[in-house]
Amino acid sequence: MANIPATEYRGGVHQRQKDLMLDWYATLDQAAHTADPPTVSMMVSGNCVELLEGFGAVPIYPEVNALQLAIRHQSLEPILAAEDMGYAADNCAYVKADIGCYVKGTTPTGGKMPKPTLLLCNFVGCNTYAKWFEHVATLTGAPLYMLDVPFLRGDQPSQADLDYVVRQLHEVVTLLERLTGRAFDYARFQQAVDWSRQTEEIWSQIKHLSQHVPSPFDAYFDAITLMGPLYVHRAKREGLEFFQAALAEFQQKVDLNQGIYDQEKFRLVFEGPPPYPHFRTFRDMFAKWKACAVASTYSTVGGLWEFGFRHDPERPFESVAMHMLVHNVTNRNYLQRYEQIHRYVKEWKADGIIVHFVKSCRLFSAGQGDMRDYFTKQLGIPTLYIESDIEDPRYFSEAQIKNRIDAFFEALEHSKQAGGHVTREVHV
Amino acid sequence: MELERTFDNLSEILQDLSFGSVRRWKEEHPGSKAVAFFPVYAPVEIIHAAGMLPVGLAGAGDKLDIQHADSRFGSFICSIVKTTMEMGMTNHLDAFDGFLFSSICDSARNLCFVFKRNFPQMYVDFLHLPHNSASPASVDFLDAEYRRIIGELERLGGKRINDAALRNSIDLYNLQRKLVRRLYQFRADSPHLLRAWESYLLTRAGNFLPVEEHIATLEGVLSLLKDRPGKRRDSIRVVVEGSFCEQPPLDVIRMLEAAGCDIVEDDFALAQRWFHGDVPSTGDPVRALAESYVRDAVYSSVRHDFAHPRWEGLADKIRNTHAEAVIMLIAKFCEPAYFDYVLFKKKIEEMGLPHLLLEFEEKLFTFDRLRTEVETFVESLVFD
Amino acid sequence: MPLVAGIDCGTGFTKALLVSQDFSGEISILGKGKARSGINVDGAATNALSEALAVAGANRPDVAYVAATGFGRYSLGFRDIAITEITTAARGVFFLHPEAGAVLDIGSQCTRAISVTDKGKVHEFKSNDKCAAGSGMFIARAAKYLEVPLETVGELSSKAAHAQPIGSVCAVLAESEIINHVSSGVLVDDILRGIHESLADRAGALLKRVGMSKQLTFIGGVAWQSGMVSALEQRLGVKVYVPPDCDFVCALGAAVLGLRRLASRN
Amino acid sequence: MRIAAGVDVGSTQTKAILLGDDGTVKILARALTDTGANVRKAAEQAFEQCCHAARIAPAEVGFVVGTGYGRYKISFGHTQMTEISCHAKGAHFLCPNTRTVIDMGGQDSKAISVGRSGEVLDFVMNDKCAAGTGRFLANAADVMGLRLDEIGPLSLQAKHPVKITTVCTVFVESDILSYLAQGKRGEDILGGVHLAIAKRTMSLARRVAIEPEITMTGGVTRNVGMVRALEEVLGQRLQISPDAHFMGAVGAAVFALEKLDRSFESECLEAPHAVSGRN
Ligand SMILES: Nc1ncnc2c1ncn2[C@@H]1O[C@H](COP(=O)(O)OP(=O)(O)O)[C@@H](O)[C@H]1O
Ligand SMILES: Nc1ncnc2c1ncn2[C@@H]1O[C@H](COP(=O)(O)OP(=O)(O)O)[C@@H](O)[C@H]1O
Ligand code: SF4
Ligand code: SF4
Ligand code: SF4
Repeated sequence: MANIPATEYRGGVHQRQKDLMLDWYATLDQAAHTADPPTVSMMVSGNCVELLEGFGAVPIYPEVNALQLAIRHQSLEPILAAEDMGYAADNCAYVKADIGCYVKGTTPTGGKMPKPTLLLCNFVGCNTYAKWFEHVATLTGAPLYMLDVPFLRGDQPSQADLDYVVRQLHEVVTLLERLTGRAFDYARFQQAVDWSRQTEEIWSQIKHLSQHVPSPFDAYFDAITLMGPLYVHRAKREGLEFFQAALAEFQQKVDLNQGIYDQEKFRLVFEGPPPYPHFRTFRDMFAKWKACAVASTYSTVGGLWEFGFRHDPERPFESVAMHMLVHNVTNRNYLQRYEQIHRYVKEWKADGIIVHFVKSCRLFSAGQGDMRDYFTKQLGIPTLYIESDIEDPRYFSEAQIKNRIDAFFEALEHSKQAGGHVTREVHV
Repeated sequence: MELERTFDNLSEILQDLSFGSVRRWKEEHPGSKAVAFFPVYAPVEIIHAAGMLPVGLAGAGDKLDIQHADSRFGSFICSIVKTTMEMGMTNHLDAFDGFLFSSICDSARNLCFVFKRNFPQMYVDFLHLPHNSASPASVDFLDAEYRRIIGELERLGGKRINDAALRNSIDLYNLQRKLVRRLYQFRADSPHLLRAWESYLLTRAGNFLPVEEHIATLEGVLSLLKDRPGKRRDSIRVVVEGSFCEQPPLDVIRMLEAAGCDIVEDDFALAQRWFHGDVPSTGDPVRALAESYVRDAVYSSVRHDFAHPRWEGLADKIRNTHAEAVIMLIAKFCEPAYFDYVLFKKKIEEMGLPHLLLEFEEKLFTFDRLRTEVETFVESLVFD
Repeated sequence: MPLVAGIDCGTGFTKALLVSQDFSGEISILGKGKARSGINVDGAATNALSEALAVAGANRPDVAYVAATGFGRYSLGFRDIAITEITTAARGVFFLHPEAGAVLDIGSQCTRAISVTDKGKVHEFKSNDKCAAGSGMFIARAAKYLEVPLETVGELSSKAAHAQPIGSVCAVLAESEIINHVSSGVLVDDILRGIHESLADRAGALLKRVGMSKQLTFIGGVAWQSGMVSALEQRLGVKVYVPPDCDFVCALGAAVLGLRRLASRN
Repeated sequence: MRIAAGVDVGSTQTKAILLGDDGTVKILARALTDTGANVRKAAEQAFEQCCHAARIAPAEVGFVVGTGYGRYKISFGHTQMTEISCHAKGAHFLCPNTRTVIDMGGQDSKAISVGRSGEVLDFVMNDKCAAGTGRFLANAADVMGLRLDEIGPLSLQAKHPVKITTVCTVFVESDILSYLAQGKRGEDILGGVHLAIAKRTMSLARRVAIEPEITMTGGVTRNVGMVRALEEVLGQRLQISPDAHFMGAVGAAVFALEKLDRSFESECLEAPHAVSGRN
């Protein structure tokens, strides 16, 4: 096994994150044995974990399981098991890994996975979610609710969109009351929404710290470490406390002018999910050039808070609905994503963009060529496009990816030496 | 003879990437607009009622090389997305004033917004079709969504769309769908008299002919078919499933038949058979359309209704047509179809039927591989 | 006694095989011949057939029926029937070995897994047609790069002690990976073993999808390679049976089916 | 005279260039050898051949830059650069007005947008699949029973180029065979093959801003059929230096010379074996 790269941040945050996640896994294991607490399986994207608090229910995130498998180099076996069932080589490997686990009855931690009280498919952007949940429902026989969230066509949702989602949220409440035999605790829900509001505020502050030069953490690779608590614990006191401590830690680094390298050489914005099966290797390719991610779209899958959105305890249902509709990267349209990245480049002072095309995920990757075209040709921002996969270890060709990354930095280095940013004529 | 001429004619129009028929229609209807839509579940009635020509675009087939589009859509993306983009980038879509996409899959959806950026002169819109058929809120939402589209089309066309026009359009498309259903019934009863590639052309024509003309064509063909001479062949009865969006090359359909399959059901050019029954043309027409989509739409891999699963829909098809086998004919990289394959397969196996999975691309010039597989499949069913 | 020829027009080689059936129904194989395929299908088939005729001591007019199979079956001008190589593979194997169960056929460009019914019909089949990685050509090229004769590949791989896994999914890119291994000092045996193991895994995935039985009949040119056979046995935990003339199985299947068609014609 | 060398260890062929600078910079020697299985040896061989041809001792070479996919294997090199930087540099050195480089080698093709001082502004490479590369052409030649240097000229005689479905290096064989079986003419098949690759290459190249002058580099420049097909699809002339095949090595040598000037040590110097095929 490779050693931990010196660049990977190993502060107190890391240990606390680990503890929180282990807690969560322990609760799930307990639920598997005693059917208590109730569990709700849903997608990370624009998740409504606040609502579950109203039932004391715990979320299961199939994506988090899938990514754990990949990071632990355990994803290939379940993927193959799923392919044996007939899933195609080109289907999203997240789904295949998860389904493979159901079939084989394994989890990444070795614990037991409960049969969910409810499969709540929060259809936020990704069409594959709908398939995924239908398939798990047929496999496990667990009840399924398809919470349809209209995709953002314009910049803001319409009143009809909002009403539609709110009505469905109420349907989910009724359904969960029936399934859990518990009454919905509105006050607790409202409290959860308020915890979320506070956590989000802190999270947003953390994300702004990476505007500092040098950035105190890597907003792609390190941000992923923080995503678990953000999705599982955001609506709880523990979550808030975790992020408060993280903020203090990073703030201290900013005060000391400490970056993740002895000297930060390049600042990047990352688009697309990471190659989890080769996470370390991939990170090292950037570390070699002392390149730091200062922002990433992937870290806004669950919610996009750095531009101001907060949950609102005064309008809990509406704000949960708004979060699902607008304030997460997956339900926003492609052009909004361009804008988001562009803002990152400007406000977070980046030298270039890394577009990581992930074969599994059309939600992210269908059209990334156009994105590249927009940034390189229209805006003249150096943009590197590389391909691999989020879950399937077979699609990572180390030598090729490294070659591209090296060439990209050779060019960036050259133009930095020549004075400032890469300048090029702008073509429209 | 007359039939053959019709088929030749249709296949010519189908392959005309400069959309002469659309241009001609626009010349005959000065000031009118043509609006293209991505092939599945578009509210054609609304476009028609706006006095516009709705045209279903199902890629460019094998007639256009992809030379620009894959700089926008990279690997692992289906071909229809790329050829549609290519048509746009090579000015093949100039005859169109608008392009309507809907929430069928991630690739098609992202294509919508890439279109918006690349072709700002065109009205490009995205229709969110509800995926939660179980909730009563869905009809209200879709009702509002259709009204939003109506507003946009009114702006584009510069005139209001009234209920009477909408009802008239609904009647016309009801008739069209009824004729297509009759055509399919005829083929299921007498596959030797109507080949699948012929019925495919006829159905697909509904994508680009004005509906009135399509109705006339269908009526003409149906009246001629009865007296067509033909001899039953030794073939197996198959249902073909999976090509609801990207369309297989005509030659692939021909090849399936030549290898000894009678295609008695398929989902080619599904567009013409969106609803099981008629859309009511009494009452509020927008609401009627919304209700029909939520409650009465024909299944496909891009529509989610867990209470009425797609695999049961396939099972019904198999039973109704007494099919002996299923061919899953799926476009390369079509993620929705490939996901469904697993559940379809399970159902087909439960029913004790053999099936064959085939993958196609719009651009396929040699068929040796596919042919070997189909022939083996047929041989395994007919040789003793 | 009329002769029936089964001719397998493969991408690499054309194989011809002559059979006849006596009055008790007993089928006997009288001769076989092989020729490089090349551009002219009829020419190659004629060469292969002449060789088979010479072995059988018969003449061209004695051949009453020609069943063609393989990639070039439709290009064979003098055929009476064309049957796919999947159907004929199943029949050929069934003829030799009725308990066959599952068949694995690895040729130059294609790997196929076939499950056979108890009557010798194809039950299910799967082929790897997306990508050429995992076919015989891949091994042939690897052998070329490693500078070892194809004939010795099987033996070398059988001797290997530490298989070197191959990661690339593409046959062509796998070559550079192989070259990399060579230059970092990995033994040729170990690389070949790695290739065989990765092929065996791919084949295993296909076999699983058609339903694998305890017994596996392995045919096609790659079945010559003992290392591949042992890799399959090891990785898949099955007993692998390689028919003596593993490259003539499709021709045999075609001939056997040809006999039937001839009988039904008369 | 200061002497520097560039060694381009390609997937198919290894190229070496010796540059001398005595006020004016000129190419002293070139060498070309098949890469084969022993990458290190090929690199040494090419380098020694160069020294031999220029009648100098290897020790007289002040700086060696390695490039190409096997660059980490070069034991005698001082540093490595990616072939993308090197092709841009080389093209700029030999054809100073180059704004776009199209490189077609044995296993990959790339397009590079080049700035006025030879810096890389943007680049794309084909990914994963070796489809549509020099290897593809070599395979096509094999299947048709022709020599590599025959297929280009023959393809120029095509009247009705066939359509090629696949650009998979391996599967193209069955496509070709099936056309041969249909009785298509050799030149039409080759015409189709060249056209298919040209289109594929151009659709790759369009991802960078293609601006004149366009310089083509890599081994495939030797294939006149491919050059013509590319020009046809592109609708523009390609500039091809007599040293086009050596362009990566030329660029590496130019870098080497610059490093010699500045006695500049890259911070990213990497030991051989830093990258293995294993993860
Ligand atoms: N003498 C041999 N020893 C080992 N392997 C062989 C030998 N001859 C052929 N092969 C392998 O078999 C493959 C060809 O298989 P074959 O079944 O003849 O293919 P096809 O029928 O498609 O032409 C070659 O690519 C090679 O890998
Ligand atoms: N004499 C020639 N005629 C035509 N093509 C050639 C000739 N020599 C080399 N090539 C082509 O050049 C390719 C090798 O190019 P090269 O740039 O050396 O690749 P790499 O750097 O990957 O080794 C070969 O695959 C072949 O297609
Ligand atoms: S397609 Fe992408 S967003 Fe959707 S489930 Fe797969 S990885 Fe997640
Ligand atoms: S063919 Fe499939 S993947 Fe492609 S646009 Fe249609 S539904 Fe989407
Ligand atoms: S990956 Fe390699 S073997 Fe596979 S299709 Fe591409 S070129 Fe062919």
